[in-house]
Amino acid sequence: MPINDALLNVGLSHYLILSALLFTLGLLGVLLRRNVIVILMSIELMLNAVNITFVAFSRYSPTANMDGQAMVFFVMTIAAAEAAVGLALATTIFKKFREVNIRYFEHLKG
Amino acid sequence: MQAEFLFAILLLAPLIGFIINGLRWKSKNYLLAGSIATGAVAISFIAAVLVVMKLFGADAPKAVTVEYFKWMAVGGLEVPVAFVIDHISALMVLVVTGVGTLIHLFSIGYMSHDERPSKYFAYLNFFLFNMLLLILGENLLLMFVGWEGVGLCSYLLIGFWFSDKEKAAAGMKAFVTNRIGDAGFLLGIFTIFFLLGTVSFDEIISKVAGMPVEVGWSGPITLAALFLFIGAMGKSAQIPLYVWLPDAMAGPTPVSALIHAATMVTAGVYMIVRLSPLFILAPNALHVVAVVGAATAVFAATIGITQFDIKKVLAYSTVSQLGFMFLACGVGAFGAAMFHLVTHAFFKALMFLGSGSVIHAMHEEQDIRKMGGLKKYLPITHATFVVGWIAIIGIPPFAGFFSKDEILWKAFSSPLGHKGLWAAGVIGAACTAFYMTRLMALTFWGKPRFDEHKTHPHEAPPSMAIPLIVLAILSAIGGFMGIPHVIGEILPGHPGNWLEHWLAGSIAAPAGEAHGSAIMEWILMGISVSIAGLAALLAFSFYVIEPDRPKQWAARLPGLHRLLENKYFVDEFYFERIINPLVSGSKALWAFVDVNFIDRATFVVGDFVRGMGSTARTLQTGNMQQYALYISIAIALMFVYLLEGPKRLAELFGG
Amino acid sequence: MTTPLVSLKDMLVVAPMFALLFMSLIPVMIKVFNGNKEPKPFVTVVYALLGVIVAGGLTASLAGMKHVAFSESIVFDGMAVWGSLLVLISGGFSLMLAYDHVETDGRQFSEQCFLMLGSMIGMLIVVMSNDLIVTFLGIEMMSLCLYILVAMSREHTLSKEAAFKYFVLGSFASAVFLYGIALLYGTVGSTQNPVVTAKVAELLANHNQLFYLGLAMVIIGFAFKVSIFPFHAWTPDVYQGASTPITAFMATAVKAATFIAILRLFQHADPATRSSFLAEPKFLSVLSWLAVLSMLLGNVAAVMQNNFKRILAYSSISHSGYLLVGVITAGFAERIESSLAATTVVLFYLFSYTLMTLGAFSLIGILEKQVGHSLTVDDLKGLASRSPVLAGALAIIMFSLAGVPPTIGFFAKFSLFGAAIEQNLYWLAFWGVMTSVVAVFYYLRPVVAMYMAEASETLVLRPAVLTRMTLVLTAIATIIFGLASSPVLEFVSESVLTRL
Amino acid sequence: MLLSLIVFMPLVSAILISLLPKENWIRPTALFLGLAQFVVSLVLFAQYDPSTPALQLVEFVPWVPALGVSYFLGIDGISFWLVLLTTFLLPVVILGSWTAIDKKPKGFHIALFVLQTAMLGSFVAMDLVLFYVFFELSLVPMYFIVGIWGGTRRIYATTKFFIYTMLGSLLMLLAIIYLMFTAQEVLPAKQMTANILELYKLDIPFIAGQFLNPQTLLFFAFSVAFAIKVPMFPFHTWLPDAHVEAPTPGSVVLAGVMLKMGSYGFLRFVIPLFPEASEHYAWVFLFLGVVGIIYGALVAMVQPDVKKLVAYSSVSHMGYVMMGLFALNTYGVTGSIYQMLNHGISTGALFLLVGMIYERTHSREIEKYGGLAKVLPIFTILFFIVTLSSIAVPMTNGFVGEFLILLGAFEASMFFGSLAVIGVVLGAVYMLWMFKRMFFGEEGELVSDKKHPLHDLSLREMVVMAPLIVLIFWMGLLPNQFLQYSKVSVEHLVSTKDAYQLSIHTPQPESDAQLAFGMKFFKSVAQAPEAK
Repeated sequence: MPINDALLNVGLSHYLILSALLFTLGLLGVLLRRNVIVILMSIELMLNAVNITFVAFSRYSPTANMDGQAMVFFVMTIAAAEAAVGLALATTIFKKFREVNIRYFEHLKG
Repeated sequence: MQAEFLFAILLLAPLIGFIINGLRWKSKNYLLAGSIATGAVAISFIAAVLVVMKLFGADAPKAVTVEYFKWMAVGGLEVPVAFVIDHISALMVLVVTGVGTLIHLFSIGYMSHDERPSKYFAYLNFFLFNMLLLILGENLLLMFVGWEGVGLCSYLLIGFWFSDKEKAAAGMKAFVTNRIGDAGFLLGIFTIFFLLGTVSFDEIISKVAGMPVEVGWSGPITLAALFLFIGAMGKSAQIPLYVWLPDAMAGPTPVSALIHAATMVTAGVYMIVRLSPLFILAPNALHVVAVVGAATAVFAATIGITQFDIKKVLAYSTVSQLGFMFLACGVGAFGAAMFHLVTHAFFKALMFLGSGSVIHAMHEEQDIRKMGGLKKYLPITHATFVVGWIAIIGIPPFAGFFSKDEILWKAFSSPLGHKGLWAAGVIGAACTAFYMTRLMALTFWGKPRFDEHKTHPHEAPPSMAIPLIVLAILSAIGGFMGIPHVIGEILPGHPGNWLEHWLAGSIAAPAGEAHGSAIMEWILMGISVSIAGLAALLAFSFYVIEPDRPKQWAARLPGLHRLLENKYFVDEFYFERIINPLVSGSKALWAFVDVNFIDRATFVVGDFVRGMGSTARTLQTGNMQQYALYISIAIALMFVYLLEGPKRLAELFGG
Repeated sequence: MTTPLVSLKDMLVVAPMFALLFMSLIPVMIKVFNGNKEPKPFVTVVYALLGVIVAGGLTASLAGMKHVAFSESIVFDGMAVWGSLLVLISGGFSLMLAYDHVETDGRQFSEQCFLMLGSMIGMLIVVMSNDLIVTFLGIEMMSLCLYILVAMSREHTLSKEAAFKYFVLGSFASAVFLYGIALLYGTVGSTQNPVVTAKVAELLANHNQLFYLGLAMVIIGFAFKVSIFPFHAWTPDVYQGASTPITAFMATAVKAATFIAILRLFQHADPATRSSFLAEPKFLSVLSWLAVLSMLLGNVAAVMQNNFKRILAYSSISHSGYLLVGVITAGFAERIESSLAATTVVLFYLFSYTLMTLGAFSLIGILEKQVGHSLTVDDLKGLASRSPVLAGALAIIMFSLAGVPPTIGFFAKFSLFGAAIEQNLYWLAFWGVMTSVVAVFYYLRPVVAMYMAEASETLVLRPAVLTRMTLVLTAIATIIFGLASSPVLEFVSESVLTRL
Repeated sequence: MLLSLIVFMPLVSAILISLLPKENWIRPTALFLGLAQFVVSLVLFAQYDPSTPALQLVEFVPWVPALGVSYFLGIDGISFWLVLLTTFLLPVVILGSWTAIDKKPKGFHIALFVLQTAMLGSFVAMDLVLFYVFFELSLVPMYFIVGIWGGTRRIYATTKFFIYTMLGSLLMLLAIIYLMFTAQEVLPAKQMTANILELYKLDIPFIAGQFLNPQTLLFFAFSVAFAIKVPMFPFHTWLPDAHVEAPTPGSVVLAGVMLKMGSYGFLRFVIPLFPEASEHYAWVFLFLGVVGIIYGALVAMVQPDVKKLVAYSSVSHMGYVMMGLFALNTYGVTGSIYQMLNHGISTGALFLLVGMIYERTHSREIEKYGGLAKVLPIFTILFFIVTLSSIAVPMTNGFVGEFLILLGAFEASMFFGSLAVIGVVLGAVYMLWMFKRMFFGEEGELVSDKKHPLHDLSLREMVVMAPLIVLIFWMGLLPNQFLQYSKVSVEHLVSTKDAYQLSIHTPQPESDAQLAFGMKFFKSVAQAPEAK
């Protein structure tokens, strides 16, 4: 496949690569960022990367399978719930510790 | 009377005596205890006589056997509790119960001041019971029971005054050394059992009857014979296991007389005679027996020359005399061995009892340097001792002469004999004459070297005197049961060798022609008697006429003297080279194998697990992002492995 | 499509969840209508337990039925019954522990019960789900409730940290799990378990890489929830930080529910052929490594621990390893009978693990005397003389965890290793045995402390009646179901057969 | 039902004891219950038929049918005496620990009775899993006995004991499972089974000279488990620690019965199940047996602690047992069984005696004693008799066992047999040396302590020792009375070990109906394949 062909004919693999990149980005965010809020956002990014995959698979499925698109709604709901719980927890620990740096929370270990 | 009944009496009388005295072990009534014990043995003696009577007569059986019950029956091994009195054991049983009775009687007086006479007599009776088991047992196993039993009693009696650490140690030494022999005995039993499928003497003898004589060293019979001889070495105090016997003198003197002179220590000889048809098939083994016997005879006799403890002298003398007996066995003269066994039982028991009398009189003094001139204080003891002395140095016509001379002659003339063996025997006899005379001289003759104002030696009471006298008579005339043919021919009535005749059917004789003629026998007899006589005279001149000479000689030959005085340093050698290394080696073994190796290994495993645990804990940093990293790494590795396979994964890690 | 979208039978199948939901709402409602005044904890716990009992009763009464509901997204079979019962048993006992516990009997007890029941609903969904996306929903429902529950421990700052860690890592794992589902969806065309398993053979044969990755990520998602190495790292921290009843709940119910879901993924689609993805040696070796490392790490790390809850956390990791051995056996087995036998064993093992773990945590609950108290093994010193019954019960449970006969722990391990050996998975069995020996060491430490050490002065026993009852009951059950393991095994095996 | 009664009577007794309200009732009740279970076990003499090698007094109830595990009890000549030894020692131990156990007597007696059930169960269990259950269960009470009532290093010792034994037995567990599945594949019934009589029928593939073949691996898996229990060199190091730390009654039971579970395991399971491997690797065990005998004796010799000395003597004695077993002939095996009993009695007695003196002086250091013979004459006599038994002097029980073992070992291998004889000498050395240092010579610092004068044995202590002393002589003088009970079984085992089978002895028609039912059921299982 010539290079410009790959660039111009956007297909399933492009979406998959995009979602993989986004997922990795989110993953790295969780691994590397120190701020708890950013970590929460990174998780959201990972979930949304998955959404792209679902939609892409659904769109390019030979049988026009719509399940994937429905699943995105499930995922979005869960993501919202998670965000709510996550932010609540973040607030709580901020109240308790006055700290948003994740490296601060290393009391439990060993 | 029924044989079963007589045997039961014979065996159970001492056992019952043991039980009665054992149960009243706290009693200090020595008279009662002694009477019970002596009575028991006397009953035993009478029963023995009654049984032995059955062997006399024209159509008398060759042996009286009784069987009571099966002791053990496992697989092919059937061990009945069966006893036999045949021509060999008859001799032995009479000697043991007869001499035993006398020694028991003697003990009553000897132990009159002891704290625990009941215990003493109980042990003594128990010893006799075990000795009878050993003698009468119809199979090797039963003999072994008695064999170990007498060892046990010996242990108990040697360590009778256990508060003294030395004496307790002597007992232990005796038991352990005997155990080494017993281990050999056990191996002998095993070999015989797997070779012949039986342990019964009767069957063993009938089964080996047709077997050819073994050549070489590795034949099963040779092996069995050698194993059994190890047992005999232990029990009968032969090189290299003789060391316990001199120490065994720690026990009460009558014990030394009974166990360590007359009876138990001769068990090894008895066992070999008993199995003579087997031994005769293993000439190589017999050579070993002869050489060990001759060597022991000379070796112990030389040590005897320098000892100062009256009992130690007698002990080394016993070792040496036992050597003579083994020499006899080794040249195939089993009858001579038995003969010497019997006569030795008489005169050595006599001398031990005599020494007991001396010690008793001297208030437990045993050092002959502190005696001398006891003749006037202890006339009976002295007289009887003289009889024993003459007997042991082999002056005709006392018992020792006949038996010792027969051994020497057989050593020379038997097909298994050798001139060297004869020469060793003569040297041994000379040494015997020398140290015995020395003993006599230092103890009874010359001037008293003790403080006559402080010590008042007194003659023994009748209960001690009677045994002495009886034994003296026996020592004097005992030899007539085996008058050599050459002498018998010139005597009026031509008495034959009764003992040889009596034993003829029961013991084996070496195949082949005896070499040597009657004239030769006369000559050799003359040589040995005169050498012994000369040695005795020499000793007499050394210790009575010129008491300073021994010291001069000792100064002239300091090395030899030291060597002899220290008993060739054998005990030291054993202690330094065997016992000490064993103990320290065991400690090292314990420290190394158990503590430092096995347990260490366990700890290493434990520490390894702990180390892993600590490592695992350090993974748990508490840093959440690190946890997420673990997950991510795992994902990555799994991806590589699943998509690329293990090789790629290995490459990632540089493999 | 003549069948209605939702039948009455479908509703019957999910009735236990509704029972739980209904009962969970009552205490909260009372609180709301009472002017935000906390109802009496006793009332709350009675309502909650009632819900659990009704749900359990409903489930039990439906036992033996096999039904696929809600457009094949929910399946009700023997495994679901067992899973539900396990969840409800551990939930019920955890509620009892929570009622007694110092950290949870405060003003938010009604909310706590609500969340616990909600979490149990999520678990029931996980147990019954026939569709990976439904499983995901169930897991999320269960987890979200748990995050809050962990954080709810009163005045306990460590619990907040634990909750946040748990939340972030949990969400992270969920994302991975979801990504896996998406890839499976893309390669298989469906997320329904039976469809996925039916296509496994074909996709494996094609070496469909996306499928490989998807499957791997789904496995990781599950592995995180049951704390398989190396996805286990949250476990000790969260177990320590959470209040003890919640820890007990997490250790037992979550594990039971998730393992049922894993079993569904590993099952054979076609009884005639060996169609599980474990036919692919790469998956077999990956999972075997995970199992062995979990057993090893869990047991080894516990040796050096002194905090009793952390010990139990590591023990939980190792038990997950053992369970994974069973699961591998179930997936690896060639014949469907063997596979079902291994499934039975896993369920039996879960049952035994639930009993033992509940018992162990109850004792911690009794001994924790104030908020934030972290119990160490040394704190148990002298318990035997103070309270022989409690000490005896804990000793039985510890021996059972160590696998000493005739307790249920022994029979569970016995049948588990048996199943593995039958499939010639000798190395798994061997490592199982070897690590069990290590485990003996730390399981004995509490026993040593209770019976053999000098008594400590500070031992305070709270009169927590329900917790004590739980401890004694589980200890007795440990022995009785050990001796009578045969009926239990038969029972399980019969109900598992309904899957066919 | 007799066997079940014997096995579970102690367990019921344990429950009864746990219900006793007053502490001073415990010991008499326990003694009574202990005597009662001994008396019940004596009924075996009436019911047991020594003329057949078949399994007798069989009870069979399926337990976990899915796995082929059953509650299957039976007794034959191999286990007969071990059962009686176990029941016999319990009352002795209870009476012996009357004053030694001064804290928590209730818990102690409960542990003792539970242990009793476990030990009896493992001797009569004819189902491998059932056996394993009892075998492992026995660890728990002993773990507590050492751990609670032991000495200062008790926790180290008891943990070591537990983990060592557990390690071995878990490997055996794997082997058991493997055997059960092999039975399923190979045997005609096509059923998993742990029934030992069925498993005897297995012909497990064996390749000489190769390690990785089923029979060899199984053989070693079983052997390690039992060798640790025995304990055979080099797995013995838990034993001295456990013994030294254990309280007297614990030591007695440990040495007296628990070690026998290992040697019994070899005899019941290892040799008949893996005959080729047993024969092929017999030299390993003969070798380790010899090493154990000599090593145990040497190390015992230099122990400063009398209890440790006795413990190492156990290693030595059990070395004999192992040699006898792997001589694989009638003499050796018979001797081993006899030696197991002897060791139970004499070592048990030694531990009791050491305990008695320890109660008086609170020291076990040999060097601190000396001259005891004068102060404690009765104690000395008893100690001496037991010493004699331990060093196998004829007319005591020890001799018969040791003699037969050595005879058997000599037949199996002249080399190892001859080496083992060294043990006879060393045995005398360490025991008599200890005896000399403790009882003879001048009075040691503990003995001459005027502030704490030593009292000779009390009536209770004499009553404790009396049955042991009687047995020492009885077994030494009339061994045939004992041997006849195991004779037929041993001969059957040795002569048919390559294709060992045990049948079931048909009980008398008047015997209990339930038993008959169990028999019928079992026979239908056992004989079905033969009919086809």
